[in-house]
Amino acid sequence: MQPIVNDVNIRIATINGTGSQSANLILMRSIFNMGIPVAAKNLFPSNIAGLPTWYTVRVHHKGYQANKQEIDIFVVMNPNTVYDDIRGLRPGAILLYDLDMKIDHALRADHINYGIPFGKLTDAASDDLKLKKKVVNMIYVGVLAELLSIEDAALKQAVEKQFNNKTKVVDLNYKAIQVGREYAREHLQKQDPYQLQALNATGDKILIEGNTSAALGALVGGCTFLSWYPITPSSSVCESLIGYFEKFRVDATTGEKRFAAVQAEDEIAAVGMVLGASWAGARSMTATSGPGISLMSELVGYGYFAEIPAVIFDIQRMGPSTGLPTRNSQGDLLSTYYLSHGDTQHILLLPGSVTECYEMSQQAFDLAEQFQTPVFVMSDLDLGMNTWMTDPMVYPETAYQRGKVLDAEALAALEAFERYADRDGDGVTYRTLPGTRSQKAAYFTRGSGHNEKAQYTEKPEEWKRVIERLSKKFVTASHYVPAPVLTPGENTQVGLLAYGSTHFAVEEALDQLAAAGHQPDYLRVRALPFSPDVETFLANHTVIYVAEQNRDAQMARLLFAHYPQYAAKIKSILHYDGSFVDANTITAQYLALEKGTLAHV
Amino acid sequence: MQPIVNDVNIRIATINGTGSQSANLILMRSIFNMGIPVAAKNLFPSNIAGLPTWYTVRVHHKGYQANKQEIDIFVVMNPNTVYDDIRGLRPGAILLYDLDMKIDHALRADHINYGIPFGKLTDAASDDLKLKKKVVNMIYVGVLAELLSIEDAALKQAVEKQFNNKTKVVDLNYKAIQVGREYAREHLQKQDPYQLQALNATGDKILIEGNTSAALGALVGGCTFLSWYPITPSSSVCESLIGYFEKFRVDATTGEKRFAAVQAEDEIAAVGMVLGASWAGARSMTATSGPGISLMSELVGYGYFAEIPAVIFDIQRMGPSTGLPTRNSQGDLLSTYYLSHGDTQHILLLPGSVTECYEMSQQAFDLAEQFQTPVFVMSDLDLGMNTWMTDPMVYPETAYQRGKVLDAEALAALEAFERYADRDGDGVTYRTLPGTRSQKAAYFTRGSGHNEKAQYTEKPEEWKRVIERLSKKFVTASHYVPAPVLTPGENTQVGLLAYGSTHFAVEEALDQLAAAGHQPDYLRVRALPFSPDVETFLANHTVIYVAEQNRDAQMARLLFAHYPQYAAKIKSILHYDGSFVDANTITAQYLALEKGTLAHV
Amino acid sequence: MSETVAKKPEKTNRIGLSRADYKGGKSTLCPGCGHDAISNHIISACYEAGVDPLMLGKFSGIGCSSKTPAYFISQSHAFNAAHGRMPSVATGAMLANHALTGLAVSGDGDTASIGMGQFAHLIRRNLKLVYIIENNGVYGLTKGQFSATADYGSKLKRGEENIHGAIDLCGLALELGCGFVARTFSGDKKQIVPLLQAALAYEGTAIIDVISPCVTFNNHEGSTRSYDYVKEHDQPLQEIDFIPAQEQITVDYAEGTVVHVPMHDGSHLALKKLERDYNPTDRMAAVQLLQEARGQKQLLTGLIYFNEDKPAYAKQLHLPEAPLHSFKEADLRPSREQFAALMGSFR
Amino acid sequence: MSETVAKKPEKTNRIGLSRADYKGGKSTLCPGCGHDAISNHIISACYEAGVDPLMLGKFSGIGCSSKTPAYFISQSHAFNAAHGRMPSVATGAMLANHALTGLAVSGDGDTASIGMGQFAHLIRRNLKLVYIIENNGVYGLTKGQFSATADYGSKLKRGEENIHGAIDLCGLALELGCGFVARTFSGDKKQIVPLLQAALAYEGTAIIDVISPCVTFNNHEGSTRSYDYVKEHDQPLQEIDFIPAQEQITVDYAEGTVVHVPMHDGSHLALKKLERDYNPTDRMAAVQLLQEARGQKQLLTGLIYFNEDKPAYAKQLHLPEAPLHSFKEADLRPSREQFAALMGSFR
Ligand SMILES: Cc1ncc(C[n+]2csc(CCOP(=O)(O)OP(=O)(O)O)c2C)c(N)n1
Ligand SMILES: Cc1ncc(C[n+]2csc(CCOP(=O)(O)OP(=O)(O)O)c2C)c(N)n1
Ligand code: SF4
Ligand code: SF4
Ligand SMILES: [Mg+2]
Ligand SMILES: [Mg+2]
Repeated sequence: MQPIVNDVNIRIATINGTGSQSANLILMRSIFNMGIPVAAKNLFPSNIAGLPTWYTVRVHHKGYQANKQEIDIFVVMNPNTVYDDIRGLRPGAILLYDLDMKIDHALRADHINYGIPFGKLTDAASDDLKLKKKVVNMIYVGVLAELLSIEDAALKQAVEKQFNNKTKVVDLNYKAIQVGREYAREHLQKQDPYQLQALNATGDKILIEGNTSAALGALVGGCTFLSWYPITPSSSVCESLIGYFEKFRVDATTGEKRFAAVQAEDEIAAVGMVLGASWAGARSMTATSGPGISLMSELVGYGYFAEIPAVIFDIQRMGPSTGLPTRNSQGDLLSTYYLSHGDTQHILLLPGSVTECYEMSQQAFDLAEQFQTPVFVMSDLDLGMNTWMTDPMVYPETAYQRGKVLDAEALAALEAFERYADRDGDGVTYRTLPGTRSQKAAYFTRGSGHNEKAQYTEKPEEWKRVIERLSKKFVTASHYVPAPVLTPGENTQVGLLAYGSTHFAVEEALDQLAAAGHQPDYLRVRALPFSPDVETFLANHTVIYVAEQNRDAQMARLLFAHYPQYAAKIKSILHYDGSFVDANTITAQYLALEKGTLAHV
Repeated sequence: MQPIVNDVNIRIATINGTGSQSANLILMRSIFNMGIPVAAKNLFPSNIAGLPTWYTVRVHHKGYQANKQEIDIFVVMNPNTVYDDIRGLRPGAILLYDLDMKIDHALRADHINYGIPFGKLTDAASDDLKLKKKVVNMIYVGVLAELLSIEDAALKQAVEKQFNNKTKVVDLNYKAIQVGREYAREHLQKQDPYQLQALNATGDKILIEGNTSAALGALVGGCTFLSWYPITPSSSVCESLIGYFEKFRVDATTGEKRFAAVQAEDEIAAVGMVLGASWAGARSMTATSGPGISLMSELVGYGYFAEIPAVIFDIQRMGPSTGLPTRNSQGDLLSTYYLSHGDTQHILLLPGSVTECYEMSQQAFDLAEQFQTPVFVMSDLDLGMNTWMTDPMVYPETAYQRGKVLDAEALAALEAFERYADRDGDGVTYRTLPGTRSQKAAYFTRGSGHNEKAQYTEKPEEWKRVIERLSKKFVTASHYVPAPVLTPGENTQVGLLAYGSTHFAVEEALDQLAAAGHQPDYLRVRALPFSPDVETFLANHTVIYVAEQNRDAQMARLLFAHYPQYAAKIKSILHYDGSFVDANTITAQYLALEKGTLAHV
Repeated sequence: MSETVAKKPEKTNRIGLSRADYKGGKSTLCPGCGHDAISNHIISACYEAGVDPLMLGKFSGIGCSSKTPAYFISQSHAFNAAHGRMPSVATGAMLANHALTGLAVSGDGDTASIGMGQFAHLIRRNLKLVYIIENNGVYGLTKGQFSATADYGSKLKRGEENIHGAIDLCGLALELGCGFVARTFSGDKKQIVPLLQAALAYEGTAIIDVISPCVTFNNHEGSTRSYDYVKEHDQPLQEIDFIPAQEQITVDYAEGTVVHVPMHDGSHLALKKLERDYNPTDRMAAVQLLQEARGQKQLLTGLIYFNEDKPAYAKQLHLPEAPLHSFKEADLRPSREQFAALMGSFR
Repeated sequence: MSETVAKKPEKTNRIGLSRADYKGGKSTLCPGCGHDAISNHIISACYEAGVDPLMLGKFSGIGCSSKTPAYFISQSHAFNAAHGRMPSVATGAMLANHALTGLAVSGDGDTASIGMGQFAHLIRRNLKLVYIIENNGVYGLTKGQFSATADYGSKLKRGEENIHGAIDLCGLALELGCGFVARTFSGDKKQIVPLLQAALAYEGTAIIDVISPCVTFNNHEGSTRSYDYVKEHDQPLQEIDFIPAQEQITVDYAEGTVVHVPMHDGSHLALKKLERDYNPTDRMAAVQLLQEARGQKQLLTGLIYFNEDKPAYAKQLHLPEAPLHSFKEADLRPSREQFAALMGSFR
């Protein structure tokens, strides 16, 4: 049997609320500690306890981090899903199950079946009844460690980290792992090809969730005002940020806090507060998911039209409606781009990694203030709540771009201040903050029709001037938002276009496609309005496949909207069943489209 | 001087709250009574009293009803706008002004100026100080009547109608008109070419506002539940409907009311009530405008996904945000079509006349129940609040299409009831109403992921099945919504496409274009999803001009979304300054596009 | 050949149904969650009151609490609405068919935060509806943030202290003119079941604020919604008996120990006095009671206020008995002649 | 050559501004609208209190009432928000810079209908803000529909009768823990100006419900918000004097005729007793008063409740004096070392 080294996909099926998370993190981190790239996908239910949860640790020497449907090793701890889990497991894979489940009748001959006497082993790991429940999951970590040759030092380090070096807990859990490892060593005969061998591929890399890195971005990006209403999967953006605020923004001597964080009564209030705070000059944000975005619709239109900065994170989950709160999608693109009645269009940033969650979180504040408009960061559950391996975040070296704000001094030099006058010809006007010590500073902010002086007007030409300037401002913004990233292929006829969390599956798919003789150019779009480079890409290819995670080909439709001349060349690759998209899905649809067997959407 | 017969555009400038509305209606109706086609545009401010208002009566033997920018006769009663009004008046036009304004210095030689001593004449019309204020506007009616030769009988009839045959008021006002007429006869020397001559072109036609006819449609269409929150320009839909309810739906003997009308606390509650009532089986509706649509976003997505009928009127006004509440636009198309997060698409009906406001109001209830989904009727301020001449509404002959509802008997014949099972293969499933006397009837309505049995599920394949069926249902609906109306031209290469209130300007523009040698085919789109005929139209023309009243070419973008293969052929004609679109605007842009002098949007 | 085994006849209620006819799906809440207990009490109350499942409408918003209608009385239609929007949905449904019995379950987040406006206006309209708030002081489903009913100074699991005062939903309901206001505890079956029965019989909006501990996120020291805290502080105002219209009052209550509250449908509440003299039909007394309870951090449970003198909303609107969906073209359209006359008026 | 004409020196206030410095744009409301009178009173109060226009933030929603910030104190920044959403906007702004004085104007529709939720939560947070409701019982701007504060049985112009009870915004504010609750009448300058001054000095949310007749849609017979009705029913609770911190109490009040209410900033309210003995610092008395007024259809105006013992929201949040926008990169970013340590924690 040819060993398969550093390429294994391990899934653990448990019940949520049973505390398997620690064990899973230790498993992942111990492999990481061996210098081998890892990534994790947590598939959890929209409830608090008692329902099935699957945690998948993907190990790949090349650093693939996308979801992979085919499981190599399946640890089934949940009696409620065991039959389905076995049914879905590919032939040749390893099944690790609890002997106490008594499922011999369901075992399949085409699996490598390892039965583990979890009950007996936990008895060996601890006498305390309460602790037993907690350590049972460590047993499978030990079994896997033995099967895959995870080093003890790497394990120990992971356990210590997980339990904050609290000796007693560390010892207890490490012991349980060793119990599992010993059992495996003595009773299991390795029949599978999977092996781990220490590598040097994790260097100073870190493991982090996108929501955490987004919060970090907001922290260093100068956010001073947060208003939010809890909603999965966005809550951890806000909760992490509050944690950082409390840690880094409290004056040690006075106790004064250089931030205000408000848990609002709902999303309308959250975004209302953000508008108010931004208007008064604070860098302000909120984070939510689909239902919250819908609720914010009216006020976001206000922000667009009255030209008030706002940073809004949409950690997308599967909609429409309540939908699947713990499943993934890129389904809010169209409705967010056009959010609110009337002619509106918004700046959307499309982070394609946890690093970009961090970077774009900072850029969002700059752009919001530079362009005085709501800016959305369109992350998703996959990026936001899964653990990803990445280079450490870079400490910011640049100053905040605070946009065109006139202070008393600047006003003194002016004859008169006109809030909405396009002095620079770029569509971006000057604002003042309340509290400015100048009699010229004040203006009247309104969502109703206004002229350059912010006075109410119903005059057709004045109205038109304002909304045409808003269009112009949007064009200006297209030169400032993050440009797309091109990965050239060999075949310059075919383009592949993707964005956001789909990126990782595409990266892997490109390797698969190359193996099959397809080498398209790949463009990763990072923002709306589209940078000029996007047009170039469309112009330069005869066919462009757009891969995304929604039913309605939302990115494709936005491309049609802005580049009708190229619309006919664009075909869609779509994934929208709520699972994290994987490379095979993209490769298969790509190939089918090339062959002409897939109807073009 | 060549007389111009039955083609005159009369504008009256007044201050709102000064009661000029009666006079203006009498003027219009008296012309109508002479058998001459008329239409009116009311340009009023977003406030209650004291600001400028312009009322324009358009008379045209061909029955043109679109806005026309060029004024032939301008009656200026508002001293606050008189200078601007004079400045904007085209050379050769008639200015009718109040001598008491003392504006001799501002009069232009290139106008025909008729000064009227309104003060003196009202003194003659009535001694009562209070009444004087009321009749002053009748004076100009009289002056115009004389200038244009409006028949006394027609006038008398209009006055009687306006004041409900109340003899005293009728006499007072009629007298004031006669005072005006006599003054004109004695003091004004007709120097202009405008004349009215009795025609036979109004037959049994009626004068009606689109909101009134929409309410009528809802009445005969079987609406039994209305919930609303006041907002201009939609309020009169609801207020008229309530009037009709009270008139036609109260049981004379028991006093029982066969309707429920609730003034909700806001638009979210309004649409929530509509969903609840529809779910319980009542034909339910709400009416609102842009800001309300935005607020309804979350619950509309609920209705889409849980498949609950709802009829929602959007009487569009100029947005974004509060925008211009009393100005026109077709600016909510994109945001309404994609309303709510996640993959959503809604049925939009696009009435192109007051008659269609009536018809589509009925169809909306049928479609909402047939397809169990929110249906939007996208009217606008021009259609909704202006007075239009049209054929009388036709008494409905067809039965309500109540869609797939299973009663106890039907359930008895079934083994089991599955709320979301696609039994007929058309994407449309069966529902039951609460209160159905069958133990099989109940199901659990939710906005979260569900399977055919309406049970919660997070399974990828079950989720996918549901949202793909929703797509299928949408395709089915495309065959049931009102098909587009084709007006063939001579030039079958060029297509012109429009919808909604833009229709009238297009109709007139077609005559102008024909005169200039252009005879495109004209397609009036009446609904989304697009009927198959729309595709045929796009396929069969080498260039298609899409005329609409918004900045962002919203209809064009929707065409791109659904017909990317033809996107490159589509060019936009846009009007978005808040004024009602006129034929000249369309003709000018069309010609410029044909010449290639207008940048393609 | 086949033998019929004589089964012990199941106990049935007034309308011939057994308790099993009121059961729902399997709960997916955390074991020990107060909400599950309430679901059981709802089953008991509906069974005992002889509520017809086919004529019951269940309404809820979003939250752990709002999931519970899936766990009781599966034979009834349910509308699990969007977060905070249940009151409007229930209003529409209950007007469209006011022969239905309406039973609504919400959470403190669903009602006091995002749902505040609709809650207030529901009460103002006096829609006939039993409105249960399963109040745990936190957002359970989003993992334990403070809700607007959390007490000032109470603590979250990880130590965070609440800097805001609690919104008292009973006080609010009272202020907004609600005629049926009760507070109870998920663990007090004897109190909650008769309260629910009375609420089901009440002709208007009946608000029941049920303290319902969240074992996962708000059951620790420092919480004022933990089982321990609630048990320690719970002071029932009365012992409550609900006597349905069909039944005679059989118990003999000693003079002066009981407040009798007759209801419009002939049923009847007997409130046996406990520590204090309390008359729940005196609005001012109710206001005072709540004010006092807040001041002294007491948890007073029982029927706080009762008054049935306002007509329910459907009555106010003069709705016919039949559901609105039952009317046909002929009932809803003006006649041909009326229509023609109407057209004439536009000429 | 040029002669300086000696102008009579204009009267100025504490900070050296004349009343003209507080003027606004020309009103576009209907002549006689109560709202215009209130704008004038706001000007008077701000002038007399010596509010610095450059440090004033004006907030409003949508409605005729909400337009009025355009008609007073043009030198101040204003945020005319969306319908019903002003409280959240004001919250954000006033936390971002709590050195500002916040003055909010809303309508009864804007507050009691669509804005109900935000209104309640604003009060709960005790944001320092003067919140004026220009209450006319109708939606003026949309042409006269009933609002949620319209009285039961009152009539619209064309005869329609209100079937709902009024929401009492003072009662609600009180219930929600508001420490400054007043009701007054747009026509009563002597009452409203000192109330506004006190509200401006108050450390928290100050609610002033001002009955403000709509001459166009709600000034007829059958309305309970018409000038005639209000003048007839208005019963002032007290005669109010506001004595700023800078001034001495000069008037000698006879023993027992005056309730003195000291404020945190050293200013002071002297409430001269009229018909009844009323102590506005007694919460229960306030509740009772409102309850009684409602029962007897009285319109009691004056300071209904005062209590300054809760810290304002910005204090609760430990915000620094300087506005949040004034902090720079160095104030807001962790140090390079802290950041590196943080990165280490992710390994
Ligand atoms: C519009 C919207 N915002 C936020 C959420 C997320 N969310 C789900 S449940 C919930 C709070 C539930 O709290 P509560 O009503 O007290 O119910 P509990 O879980 O405590 O029973 C929130 C905020 C949502 N579903 N919809
Ligand atoms: C979301 C939204 N819904 C409805 C409206 C229409 N609208 C404008 S003002 C108003 C009511 C105003 O009433 P109130 O607050 O009492 O102010 P008033 O005009 O009486 O002073 C309404 C419903 C709106 N602007 N926005
Ligand atoms: S999280 Fe709390 S409220 Fe939710 S089910 Fe668990 S115990 Fe109940
Ligand atoms: S309509 Fe009423 S509230 Fe509005 S400005 Fe006129 S009088 Fe005032
Ligand atoms: Mg809760
Ligand atoms: Mg009002």
